[in-house]
Amino acid sequence: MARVRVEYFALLREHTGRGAEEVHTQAATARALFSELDARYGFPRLPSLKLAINDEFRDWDSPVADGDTIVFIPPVAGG
Amino acid sequence: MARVRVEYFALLREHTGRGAEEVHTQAATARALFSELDARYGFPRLPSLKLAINDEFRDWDSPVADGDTIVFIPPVAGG
Amino acid sequence: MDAGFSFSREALDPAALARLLADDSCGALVTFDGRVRDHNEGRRVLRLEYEGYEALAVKEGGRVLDEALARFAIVQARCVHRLGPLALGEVAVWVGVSAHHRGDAFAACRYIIDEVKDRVPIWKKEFYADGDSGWINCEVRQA
Amino acid sequence: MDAGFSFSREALDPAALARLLADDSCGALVTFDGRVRDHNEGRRVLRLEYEGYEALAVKEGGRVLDEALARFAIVQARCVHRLGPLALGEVAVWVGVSAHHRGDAFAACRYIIDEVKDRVPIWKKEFYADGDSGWINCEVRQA
Repeated sequence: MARVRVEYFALLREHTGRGAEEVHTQAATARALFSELDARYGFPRLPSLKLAINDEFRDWDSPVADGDTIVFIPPVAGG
Repeated sequence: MARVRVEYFALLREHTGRGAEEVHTQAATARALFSELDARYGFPRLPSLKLAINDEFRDWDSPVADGDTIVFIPPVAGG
Repeated sequence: MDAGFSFSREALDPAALARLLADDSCGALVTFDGRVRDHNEGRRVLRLEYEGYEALAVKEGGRVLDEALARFAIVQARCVHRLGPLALGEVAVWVGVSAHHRGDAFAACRYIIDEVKDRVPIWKKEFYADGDSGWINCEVRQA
Repeated sequence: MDAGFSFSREALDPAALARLLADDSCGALVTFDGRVRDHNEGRRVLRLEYEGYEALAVKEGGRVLDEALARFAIVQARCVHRLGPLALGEVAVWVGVSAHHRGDAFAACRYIIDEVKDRVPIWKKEFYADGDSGWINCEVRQA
């Protein structure tokens, strides 16, 4: 069981109604964590979604460890 | 015999010591006029030289007419 | 003002930013201002909001600038992006590049804005005249 | 300030020039500043002077801007060139282009400065640290 911080931005923040939360999870990977949270929130479909762990881009098979900060990154639109 | 105004810029202005002069010429073309003036001033050699008559670019075989303003245009270097 | 990539919650001052890049060795300064447009894909835009994942965005924006400095013969490069609510015509993003020669300045400025738009975690929500709003690039297109 | 191509004998104000191009329909503004460098081909430059054949330069500069407006999807374009004596670091030429999208703004700005440097009758005399001076591009190269 890991305790992680999940941060939400843009339409995921609006959809969940929160900017961040602490999550207790059995998920071994970021992908599994996303599925857990998707089951709870019913996230909107997105053209693509990237992932960051501890403020670095990571792939979806990365392990999730106690104390990690996880961010799901919707398609960006700077400029 | 045509009476024309010749204007000098940049190093031709410095070489001739004047910004403009009135010239009485028998020259039928701009090329012939340049030769006449070159014989008088010994213009410095330039990598290229363009010509304007009455504030438009013209080729060297253009006729020279009474009242024209003639400019010999050394290589440019704006910017 | 820090070098590299930064965020601002206040109006940008392109002239002041450009002065930070001035250097007597540099013949060329190319700048790009991205401004809030009054329309997008046929809809009238009234205002918009930017949101950033700041910790990662500053890192990734800094990497973009480092890449530009490595790829092109430039002297300095800087990018500032607004966050929060913006009105029409405001500068949302500013990029400035100084170089000895203009070719590299143009190429690097273009590279930076293209990569920032593509990679840096910043999101834009547009508010339309019809009352609707939407997060740009986040709609799933119907086939 | 007139639209199109113009000369100035006083210091340019890039911020004021850029404001003239602002337009709520335009997402992109690309500007180029050409500045007086402290060196050229290995020689230390102290100052320089620009001279223009103004009547023809304004026409030819205007043609360059018209070509840019015809070739690229841009909204406004402007170019101002200094005349007379300039100090190190001063802006000698400024080009600004506004457009709906950045690709055309970059391409048009580059086109304008390239063509202005190539075609518009303006001459530059550099004064060097060793006391020498010279009109740029007017030396006949020894083979």
